[in-house]
Amino acid sequence: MTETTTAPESEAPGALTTLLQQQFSDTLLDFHNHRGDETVRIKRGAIVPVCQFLRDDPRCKFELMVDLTAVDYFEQGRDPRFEVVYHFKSLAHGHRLRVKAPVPEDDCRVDSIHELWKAVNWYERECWDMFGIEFTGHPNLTRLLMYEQFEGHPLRKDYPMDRQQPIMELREIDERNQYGRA
Amino acid sequence: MNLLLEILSIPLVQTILKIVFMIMLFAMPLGTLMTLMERKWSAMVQDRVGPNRANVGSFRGHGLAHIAADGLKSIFKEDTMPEGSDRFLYLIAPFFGLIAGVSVFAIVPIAAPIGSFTFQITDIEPGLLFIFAITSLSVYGAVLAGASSNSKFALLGGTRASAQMISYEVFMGLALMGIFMVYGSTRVSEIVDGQNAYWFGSLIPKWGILTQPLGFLLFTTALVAETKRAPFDAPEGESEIVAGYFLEYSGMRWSAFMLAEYVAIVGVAALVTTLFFGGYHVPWLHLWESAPEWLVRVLQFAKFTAFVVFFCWFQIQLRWTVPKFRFDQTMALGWKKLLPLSLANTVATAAVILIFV
Amino acid sequence: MELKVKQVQRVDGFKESLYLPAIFTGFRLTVRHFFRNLFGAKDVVTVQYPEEQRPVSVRWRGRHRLTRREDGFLKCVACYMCETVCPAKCIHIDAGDHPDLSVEKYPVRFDIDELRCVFCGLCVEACPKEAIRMDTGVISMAYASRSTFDFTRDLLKDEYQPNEVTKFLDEDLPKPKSQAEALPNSVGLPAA
Amino acid sequence: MSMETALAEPQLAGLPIEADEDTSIMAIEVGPEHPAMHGIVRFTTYVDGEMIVDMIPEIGYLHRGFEKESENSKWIQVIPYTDRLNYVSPLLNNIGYSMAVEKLFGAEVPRRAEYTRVIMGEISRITDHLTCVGAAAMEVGAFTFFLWFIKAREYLWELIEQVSGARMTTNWTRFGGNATDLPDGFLDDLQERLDKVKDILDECDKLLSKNKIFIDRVKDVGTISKEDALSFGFSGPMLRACGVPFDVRRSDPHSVYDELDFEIPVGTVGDCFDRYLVRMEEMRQSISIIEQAADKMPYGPIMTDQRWVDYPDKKEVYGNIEGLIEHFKMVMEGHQPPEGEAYAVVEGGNGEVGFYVVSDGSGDPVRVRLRPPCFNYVQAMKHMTVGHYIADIVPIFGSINMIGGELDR
Amino acid sequence: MTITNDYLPILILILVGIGLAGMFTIIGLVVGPKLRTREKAAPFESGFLGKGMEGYRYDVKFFMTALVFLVFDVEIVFLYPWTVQIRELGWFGFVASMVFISVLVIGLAYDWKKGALEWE
Repeated sequence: MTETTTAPESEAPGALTTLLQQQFSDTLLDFHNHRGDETVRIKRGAIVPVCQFLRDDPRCKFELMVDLTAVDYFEQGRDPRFEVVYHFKSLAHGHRLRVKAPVPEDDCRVDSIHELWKAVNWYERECWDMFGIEFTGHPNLTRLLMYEQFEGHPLRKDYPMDRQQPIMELREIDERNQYGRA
Repeated sequence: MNLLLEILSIPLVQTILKIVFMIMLFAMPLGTLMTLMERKWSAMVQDRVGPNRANVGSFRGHGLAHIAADGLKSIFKEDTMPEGSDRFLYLIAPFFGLIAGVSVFAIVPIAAPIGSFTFQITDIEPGLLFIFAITSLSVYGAVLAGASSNSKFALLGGTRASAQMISYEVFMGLALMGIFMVYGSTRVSEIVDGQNAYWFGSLIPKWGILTQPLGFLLFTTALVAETKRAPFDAPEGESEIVAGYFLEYSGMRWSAFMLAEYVAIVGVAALVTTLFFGGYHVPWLHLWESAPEWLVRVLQFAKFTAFVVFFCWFQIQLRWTVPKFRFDQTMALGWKKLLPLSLANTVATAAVILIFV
Repeated sequence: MELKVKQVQRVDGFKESLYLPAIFTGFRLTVRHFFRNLFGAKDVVTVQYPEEQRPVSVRWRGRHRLTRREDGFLKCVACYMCETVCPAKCIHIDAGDHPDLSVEKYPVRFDIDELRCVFCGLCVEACPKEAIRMDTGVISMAYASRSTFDFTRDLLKDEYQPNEVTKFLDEDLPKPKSQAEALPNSVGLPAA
Repeated sequence: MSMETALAEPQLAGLPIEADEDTSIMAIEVGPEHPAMHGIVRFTTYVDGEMIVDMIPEIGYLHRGFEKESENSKWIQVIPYTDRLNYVSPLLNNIGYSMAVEKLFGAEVPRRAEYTRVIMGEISRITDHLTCVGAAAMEVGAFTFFLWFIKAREYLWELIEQVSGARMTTNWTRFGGNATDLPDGFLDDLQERLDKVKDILDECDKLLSKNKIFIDRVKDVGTISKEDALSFGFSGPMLRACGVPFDVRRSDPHSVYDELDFEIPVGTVGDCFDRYLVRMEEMRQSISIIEQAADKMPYGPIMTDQRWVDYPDKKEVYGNIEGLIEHFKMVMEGHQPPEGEAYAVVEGGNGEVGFYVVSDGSGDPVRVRLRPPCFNYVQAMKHMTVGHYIADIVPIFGSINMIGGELDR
Repeated sequence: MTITNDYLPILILILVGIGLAGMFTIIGLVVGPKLRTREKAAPFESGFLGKGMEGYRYDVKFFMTALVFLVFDVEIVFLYPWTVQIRELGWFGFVASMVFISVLVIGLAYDWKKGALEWE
């Protein structure tokens, strides 16, 4: 089936990977350079220092947090089940980097990096909304795309496509009307 | 026959006939037509066709049937009243706009008088000052509608309308001072007759637009702002506060607001024509001395109507050409630019008159 | 190619602050459009829809159509490819034995729920027999009842009128009387 | 954020004032049923008089589960879904998704296909900008401007229709190429229509760009600094208006953009006026790109000849049994990209449109993720609006070009 | 020329205006359907069941505008007699009015400087 393609493994590490290997040798799990996308997998506990380093170090200088999402490897039976995926882009150097942090199902949490980039706030909320991955330290980890009363996390693979949600009451605007009032 | 003439010579009967003619046969039909023309003309500006689907049998009349269709539609629409609204104020708010819109026509002459019979409903001494009094009445319509609707958007619109309208009233008065000075009167008939004079023999008519060009600009601007039309339609602000002060209105009461707006357009056009474009006076007509009197009246009325229609068109064209001001910009334009300008205009006109006359 | 950067010009000087020049420029444009359209609708682009129809391109993906073979029979061999590839899952096929033995199968039922259809055209690409096409040029389907949208094999009919309830039945399909008559019609086999 | 949370921890919600009986702050719901919200989004706006003191955006009104739906589809079946993401520039989404899957395959796209993709993509970019600028202008009152732009957009959509067979739901790209080649006489028609669009652009430029009323409405409104814009993850015209010449077409060269000559318009201040000007200029640049690409258009195939990347040629399907079986297998099992992950990015109408795809080697995607550019913009709405008037929501929201389908997916 | 002859028409016109609006209202009330629902009766709140304008307070700017208006409008009324009689009053009237107008301008300048005209 894969006549035209080669296996992604056993590729030489890119410059950023090497740098991260030096800096965070004990937290780097593995890396690959598949199709030119530099990717590193790190321990989830180290996500904040790694991201801090990526943002501030002059050799990395990732000004843009492009994307934050997660992947559920439930059907592939992988352990840990989830992987939080960060994409970064540096305008100064023009390079991109993908950082992945595996998250197990039973302890579904990872440190929030909302203080490093302002954009992270909503991405982490969305990720929590969709996958139920908790971002510890996030200021307002509430549902973003789904409504507050939604049950379950729809992008988990074990959330059935045709599941019916309970019907909600017609919503009035009480709570928000009371801004600045006790 | 004699009896009929006798009845017709009673002033009250004459007045009523004039009112019927001015309002029922001139202002209202023109205003109603404007509701359609706004759509048709804007369509032409925007490379569209505009409404043309309503039909009576096979008669479409390029959309004329839409006027009737609109009326019928709003008659059969529910007249809603929002919860918690002040019922009485909500009810009477649409009245003010129509009263103000209709009353403007009281002082507008449409042809030269024949003997003691004037083609003008009433020729009062304060003339234009009366107009200012009446237009300030229409503020109530917007304010009451906004305040009584129990809706935040309506209230915002109402407050905006009140601030904008009273502000523009100030220099609407100031802008006209030049006209008062030049023609030496506030009486409308005298201003119109004053514009029948000519410079350089009978070469250039002494129209208000030529004696008071800046006054014309300022007055037109102020009047457009008074009618709350683009570019001064922040009180309506359909993209930010939805429909402003008449947001909660529906059915016929909404139509009353709309009709008032379009009658006001006609009123503005009539005022501008009267004050700055010689009113009913057809320029250079006095050179044709043998003209029959009736033909002169017909020509005068035709000229007046043509100018009124032109300025209606102008207002509609203006709306579809320019974006609209933000509310605070409307206010800043009024107080910081137009007010000093109209003051300067007044002073300069006075000085010029005193030096050259 | 190197990175070329162009700074946009923010024009906001004295001339603009007078308001009137720009308004007059605008007036010139809008009035020109107004008069061009007042006398002869020269710039009007509106299509008066029911009377006048916009010409659609030949590639327009409109309502589906089932094609026929030369003998008038359905080309479709009920291979289920379109049903599989359809992202909206709006095609339902039941296969049956074809009277022409060389063809093996034909669709006894071929239903398309046009209300579900997203008009992506993947079924046309998947079809190995050119049996389904979307080249009817029908740009809008608006019928009074929901059931009208459940298109069955009537699509085959050359002049399909969805408001008529007549269905295209199996009896309407041409039937070869014998095997000997059937075989020559098939492609790839020598005539008997 | 619910109000209880906000009141309990005001510093987290960024409350500007303390909870107090005597404030004159009023909540106004702007959206979802609001004329200025031309995507569905809710802004609970807190105003003091007419001044906005706080704003809570709430999104998700158009959430259709694109990602969940994609994961339950085959790879090829996702392409029609991508039309519905940014529905005013569907071709760019098609291209982005196809590029991501091609990256998984490691497939090469023929040069003619790349050039047609550039032409069609740039047409889509123009339609996107036309919609955005036109709608934003309409909401500050310039209705004529909007309808002239819509007229121009119609000319371009008819072009798209000629090529792809639909105006908006294009479903045009495939893995390794495009579904259809340009029809005969297309390039002449293209040039004719581009000239018309250029005329309309010039006309509209005259109508609005120097009109002080418009300038007043957009100048110094919704300003965002370069640093904040980067931190908020801005991209596309929004970031360029802040003066950062970041354009995916140049920074991550894809397709044949490195053979084409164009300028990247940048602004200085980063307000609505700059965004308007940048978009207007970008449309002109796009027209120039299209003209260059049409000149350089090579002849050749429009689909890759690598096997298993796309269906075999129709000739083979009709002609021989191997082709038919291969076709059957690919339809029934779906395209099967090798195991791996890829992130492909295109410069969409309003910024970096990224597709992150994960494959386990089977016919069903493990993950299809769209990185929506306007997600970040809506997130920054509070940052951009606080301190402005209610009326300023309109130009600011218009300038961020929120597309509901893309934002909520 | 009596008060009656001059101003009666205006009264009639006002009555005509009231009559028109009243006709509109009555037609709407009589002919239009009445199907009140909770959603329909609620004031517009962008799609939510709103609570109306409870808690709204006018911006103080509106009162400022009203004050400024009051001053200017009343003072401008004093100018009208001068404008009509400008030729009769001559330069003396001009100078007198200039004094008056300069008071106005000073007032305007004061308001401007104090920020009463800023809508901040």
